[in-house]
Amino acid sequence: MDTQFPIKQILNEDGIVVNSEYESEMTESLTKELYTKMLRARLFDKKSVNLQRQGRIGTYVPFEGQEAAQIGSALVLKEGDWMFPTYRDHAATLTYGHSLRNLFLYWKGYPMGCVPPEGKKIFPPAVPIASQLLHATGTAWAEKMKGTDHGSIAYFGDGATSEGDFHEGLNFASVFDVPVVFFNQNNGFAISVPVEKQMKSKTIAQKAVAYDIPGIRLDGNDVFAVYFETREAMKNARNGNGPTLIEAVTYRYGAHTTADDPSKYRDQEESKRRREQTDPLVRIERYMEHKGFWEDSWKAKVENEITVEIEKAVEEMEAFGAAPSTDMFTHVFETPTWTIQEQLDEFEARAKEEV
Amino acid sequence: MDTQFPIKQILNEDGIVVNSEYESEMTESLTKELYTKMLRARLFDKKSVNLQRQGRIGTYVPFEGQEAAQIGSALVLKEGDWMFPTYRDHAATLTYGHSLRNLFLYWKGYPMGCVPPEGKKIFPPAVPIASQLLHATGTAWAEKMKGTDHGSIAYFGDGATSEGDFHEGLNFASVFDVPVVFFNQNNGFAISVPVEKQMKSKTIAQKAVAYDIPGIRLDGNDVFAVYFETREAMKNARNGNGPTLIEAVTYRYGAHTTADDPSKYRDQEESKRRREQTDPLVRIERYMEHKGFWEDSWKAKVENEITVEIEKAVEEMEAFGAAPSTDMFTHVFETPTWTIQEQLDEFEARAKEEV
Amino acid sequence: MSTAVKTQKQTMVQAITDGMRTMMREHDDVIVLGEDVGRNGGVFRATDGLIDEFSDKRIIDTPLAESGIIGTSIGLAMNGFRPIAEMQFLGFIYPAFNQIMTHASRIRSRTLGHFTVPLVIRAPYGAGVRAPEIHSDSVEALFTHMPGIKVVVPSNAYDAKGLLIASIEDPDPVIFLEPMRCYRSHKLEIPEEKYIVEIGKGARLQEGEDITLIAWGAMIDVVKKAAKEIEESEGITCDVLDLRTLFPLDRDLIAESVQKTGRAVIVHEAPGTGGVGNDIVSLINDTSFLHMRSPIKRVTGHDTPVPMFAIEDDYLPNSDRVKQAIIDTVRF
Amino acid sequence: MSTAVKTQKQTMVQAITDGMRTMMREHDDVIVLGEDVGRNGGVFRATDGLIDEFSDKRIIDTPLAESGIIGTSIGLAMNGFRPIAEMQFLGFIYPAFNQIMTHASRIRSRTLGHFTVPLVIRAPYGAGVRAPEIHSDSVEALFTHMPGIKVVVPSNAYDAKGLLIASIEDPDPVIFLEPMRCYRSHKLEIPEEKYIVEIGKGARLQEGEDITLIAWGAMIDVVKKAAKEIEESEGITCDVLDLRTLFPLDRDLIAESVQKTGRAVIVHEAPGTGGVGNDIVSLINDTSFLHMRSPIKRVTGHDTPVPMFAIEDDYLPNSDRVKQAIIDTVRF
Ligand SMILES: Cc1ncc(C[n+]2csc(CCOP(=O)(O)OP(=O)(O)O)c2C)c(N)n1
Ligand SMILES: Cc1ncc(C[n+]2csc(CCOP(=O)(O)OP(=O)(O)O)c2C)c(N)n1
Ligand SMILES: [Mg+2]
Ligand SMILES: [Mg+2]
Repeated sequence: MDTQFPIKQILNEDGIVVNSEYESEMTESLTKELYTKMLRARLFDKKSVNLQRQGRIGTYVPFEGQEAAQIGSALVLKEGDWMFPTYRDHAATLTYGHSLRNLFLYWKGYPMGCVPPEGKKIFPPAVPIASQLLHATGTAWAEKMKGTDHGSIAYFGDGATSEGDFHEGLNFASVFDVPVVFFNQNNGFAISVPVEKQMKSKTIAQKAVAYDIPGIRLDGNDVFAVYFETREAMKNARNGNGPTLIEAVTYRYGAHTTADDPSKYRDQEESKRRREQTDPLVRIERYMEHKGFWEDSWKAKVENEITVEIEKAVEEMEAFGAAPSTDMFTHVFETPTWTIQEQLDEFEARAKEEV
Repeated sequence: MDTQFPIKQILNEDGIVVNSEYESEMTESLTKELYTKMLRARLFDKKSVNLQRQGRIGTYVPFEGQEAAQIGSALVLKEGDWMFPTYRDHAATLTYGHSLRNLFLYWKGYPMGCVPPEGKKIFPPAVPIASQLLHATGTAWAEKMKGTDHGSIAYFGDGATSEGDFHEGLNFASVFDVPVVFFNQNNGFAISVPVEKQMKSKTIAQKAVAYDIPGIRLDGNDVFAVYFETREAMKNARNGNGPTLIEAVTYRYGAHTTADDPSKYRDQEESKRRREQTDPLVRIERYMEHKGFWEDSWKAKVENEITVEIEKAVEEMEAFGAAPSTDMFTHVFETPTWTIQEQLDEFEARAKEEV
Repeated sequence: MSTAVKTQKQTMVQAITDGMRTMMREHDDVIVLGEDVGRNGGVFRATDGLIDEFSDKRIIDTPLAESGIIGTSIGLAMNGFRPIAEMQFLGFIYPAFNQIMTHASRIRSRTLGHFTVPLVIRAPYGAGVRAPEIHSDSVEALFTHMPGIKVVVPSNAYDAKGLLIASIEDPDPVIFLEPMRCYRSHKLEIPEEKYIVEIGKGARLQEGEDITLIAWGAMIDVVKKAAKEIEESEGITCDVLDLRTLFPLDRDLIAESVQKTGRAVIVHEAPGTGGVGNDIVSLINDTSFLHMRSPIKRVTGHDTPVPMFAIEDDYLPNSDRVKQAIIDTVRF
Repeated sequence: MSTAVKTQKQTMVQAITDGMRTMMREHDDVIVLGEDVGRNGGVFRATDGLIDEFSDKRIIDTPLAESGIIGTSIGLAMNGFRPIAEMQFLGFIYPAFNQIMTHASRIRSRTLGHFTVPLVIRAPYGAGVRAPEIHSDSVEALFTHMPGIKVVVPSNAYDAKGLLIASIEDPDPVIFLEPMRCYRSHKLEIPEEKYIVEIGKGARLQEGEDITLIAWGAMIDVVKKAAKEIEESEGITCDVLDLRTLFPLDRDLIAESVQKTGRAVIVHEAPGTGGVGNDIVSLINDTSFLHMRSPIKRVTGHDTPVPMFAIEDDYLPNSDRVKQAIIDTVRF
């Protein structure tokens, strides 16, 4: 079955174009944009891991190694589209305009961390695995009913394909021809469970057959393959041709979360090898070198700008002050029930006493 | 995709053998056994509809038209296998040895109606749709772990394929190579919703691709196709080759339940046409005529015996007396909690007072 | 009501259809989703005829998947629609539990109001109609315990229409429970126009002095019968409260009544353990401790699954059990 | 305990591993299923090392699907095994709700005992460990209200091992809730051999005269602190009860204590509305009405979702809130 769903590639691991279909669009400007976003995401990720180690934020979920998959796909979205990320998809949400400060606040356990910038249709990380596929289907269905050409993208991992909601989401989307892209990052593991124990099928893409929708398997570390294939899928969706399932084959270098110890369940040499040989940033660097797009000074400048931006966001996070505990009461309903109002009043009275 | 999963047939609608693979096994004795069981099931079904009309049992779920699918598959089971039926699968459960009386009691709303004969591994009808697929997987998995060659069969409808539990059941069974046959009766409708609105896929069999297990589509009104294909699937299962998904394409002639009015949502002419042209009993009658197995006197004798048997079971149902209300309390736990014991005591005290 | 209001005699299920129709005529964003709600008009005919008026664009037959129905309805609700999702029976809501518990009820608070879920979940429920297993579950308490969702239960046609319209207008998720036993048990004069019965407000159905009877949904008829008989036989007069909303409870109504009578009997179908009756006992304990002359009695379903229908009557509270509880309480 | 009993100092999570190991050594039919329970040893290390001793035939990493885990475990339990199914966090049990509600808990009664489900569902739960959303839910009440399943919550390592063994030996389904805050908060001397703490029996942790404090799980530490401080500052002495089992409740223990003190404060993490606290209020109302000198107070989580962890401490009951409730009750 994996022969029916071969892994699509545009750039091979050495940064050589192996499929020239989109070569005319692989311009310096697009390349640099993709690279910049990937670098920004990676630096954000590294910063977050450090902040966690220093106790300035809580447990964090790193995504290093998955930047191409997330950024190639997210860059495809247009204003008005909906994004449903997991806890590991900050490269995607940053690309689509989430605020660095709020992402840091999220991992600091602040309610404000769940709030996207005004007008941005970015849902908070879906904690119950696979539940977001149905929300992506529902919001996209609403766009279809309203007659817009907006759609949704749902991110989810290889582990998520086992949940009933994965199945129900794809089935609803296919039955109602909903403009949604189901973007799977197959990073090889669901915490400790390898994909071979998660499913008997050799690919995730083939699960599309169950719903008679297109299933695409691609090299998730090839940002161009991700970008162009996702763009096609979104175009199809916008044109009323319904959903697509994309399997982006990738790998997470790090732990599942900063509380996890991957050496318990996998060979960490493999991770080292991947980092050295198949890194998505290295690949595009090589491409840029081949094409003459690369300048060390440009990289240094970009990196510097990003670092400044991230440091500023860290400061903003820390300047945010204490999270207001009243947030817990004031948004359960538009108008609090008497129970909640009473609990809020008691809470405030206690807080006053303590001062 | 339906070309990849063509409908397998052994007998065509005129009772002519179109696939001779199993012809040597299609003996008079097997044919008569299948026919007898189908006739018995049909007479049970008609009797039940009548009992419902007379108010002697409650709402009933008819299966007329689906006898071949249920009986061809159930006859494959051996002592020690597990059967997980729906509310519409009494032809299957009767074939595997359920008691007529208890089936009647089930529709009379008696707890005893859920109890299979001693030693018979027949689960009560699964009311929450698709939930039984996981039980079939679990019991079969247990057989595998114990090292027996028993397996399970799970019955479910076209509508059931939409539930998350369908997906989780097939995924678990495939991952752990569990000896279970997922036997789908695609009767065209889930209450009022036609299969074309239930899924975008043209077949149910193709959903097997998602789990890299065999998917078989067959004519569910061809009792031989059902019997031999299910036997192969069970053999595979027993041999450690894991699960199979079978789609038996069939049709229900009647209403979803005796409380349903199918003319609200479908053309009842179609049902009439099917009854005349593709009835599973008629087909095998024709085969028997071609082969010289048919005798009117034999049919009359068999029908008479069945009628007597069914009437006796009706009498037994009615002689059962009132359902003991204490059943509600005494089997919640092996040893009642004090709450339940107290409620039982109060109940019995009230009952005594009323006498 | 002024005599100018046009009314129609309707059963509860007709009033529910009427409530949906009324709101769908006024608001294009109100849509209905569920299993068999379209051409079939629902297994209880609650959506009968709606597809003819509003087309299958707004009355949508879905695949057979409750998590799918609720999950996509959440997406629709976040994006401009006001879905009414029908669960065919409340006993089939469990596959959707995750979507309700972790999303429908939490999205507003999770996003500090950035996204909201104006969703109504309708579900027929309760025992006593000779339905198979699971169809008869009374699990209001699962939802009253779930922060972020309101729980509404009408006991008659008039309240049903008014509460349903209020639920659809509510900016937050509401679970709207429809006691099957009441679907066709009475007809009432129902105003043709739009009206609202406020969520969170119970009703005093009958004034009395000696004891407060508290119930909702299908138990209202049981309680009214008991109240009538006990007055005739014992001269005990009852304040009868129909709560109508189970979260938030109408604290003032309950407290005011029990402070007058000093006694209470609470009646519900669900098992006593974990049932809403316990919340009401707590509410009375919190508000009216010194007024109570005897312990509150609860007459409830047993701590057992609702049994097969041949014996379900012995599961359900009946007026004899209620009368006994009244007598025990008054004579305490 | 005789001095001959060999013991080991263990945290609660170690005692839980020990309980499973003890039973798995004795009984081949005991198996463990769940997400990451195998090589990884569970996200809290509760199954650490078990795969080495018992192999992946008995310590089984499953696909990521809770309904699948419980549904197949039901099948395994009906067919000769005694599965221990781990839910990675209680907040992820909701996808399995249908399987638990309509099957695990009902198969014995549905089949009049023909099929049975000796299943233990283990789940870490509760707030206060800085976990993300949903991970911190305290939804005991969903299960106490579910006929056919027992609900067990240890608060310390000794009870954890003994209750877990009792749960595995129980012929019926048990949900075994593990307060994450207690996993590593204390060490106790734990007998190496098999022992049982009886399901349905609470423990009196401390004797007092003025008021009964009732709690379980992670709230035990909060309540003990409050009891100590209030005795020191006000001279109020408390009877402190650790319920340990939430269904069935230990009625005798509760009744006996409140009849002595005439006052009670109940403390739990879950929202007050629909919480187990209300059942206890009802139980006291039913058994001890005439003994109560003041209204029972409940100190609980709010009627809100457990918030993001930066503010979860203001969601959780703390000893100050408990002390205030004690004072209000005693000075009523
Ligand atoms: C319903 C549910 N069950 C369990 C978990 C705990 N959990 C969090 S992440 C995770 C693994 C997810 O794996 P995958 O889908 O491959 O995504 P990845 O973490 O690799 O990005 C698990 C089991 C959860 N969040 N939700
Ligand atoms: C979880 C759940 N949802 C809804 C129902 C109500 N219901 C009973 S039968 C049925 C249709 C089932 O269709 P299908 O699976 O095709 O089986 P068939 O009735 O055609 O044999 C529905 C929706 C149910 N029993 N369980
Ligand atoms: Mg993964
Ligand atoms: Mg069908």
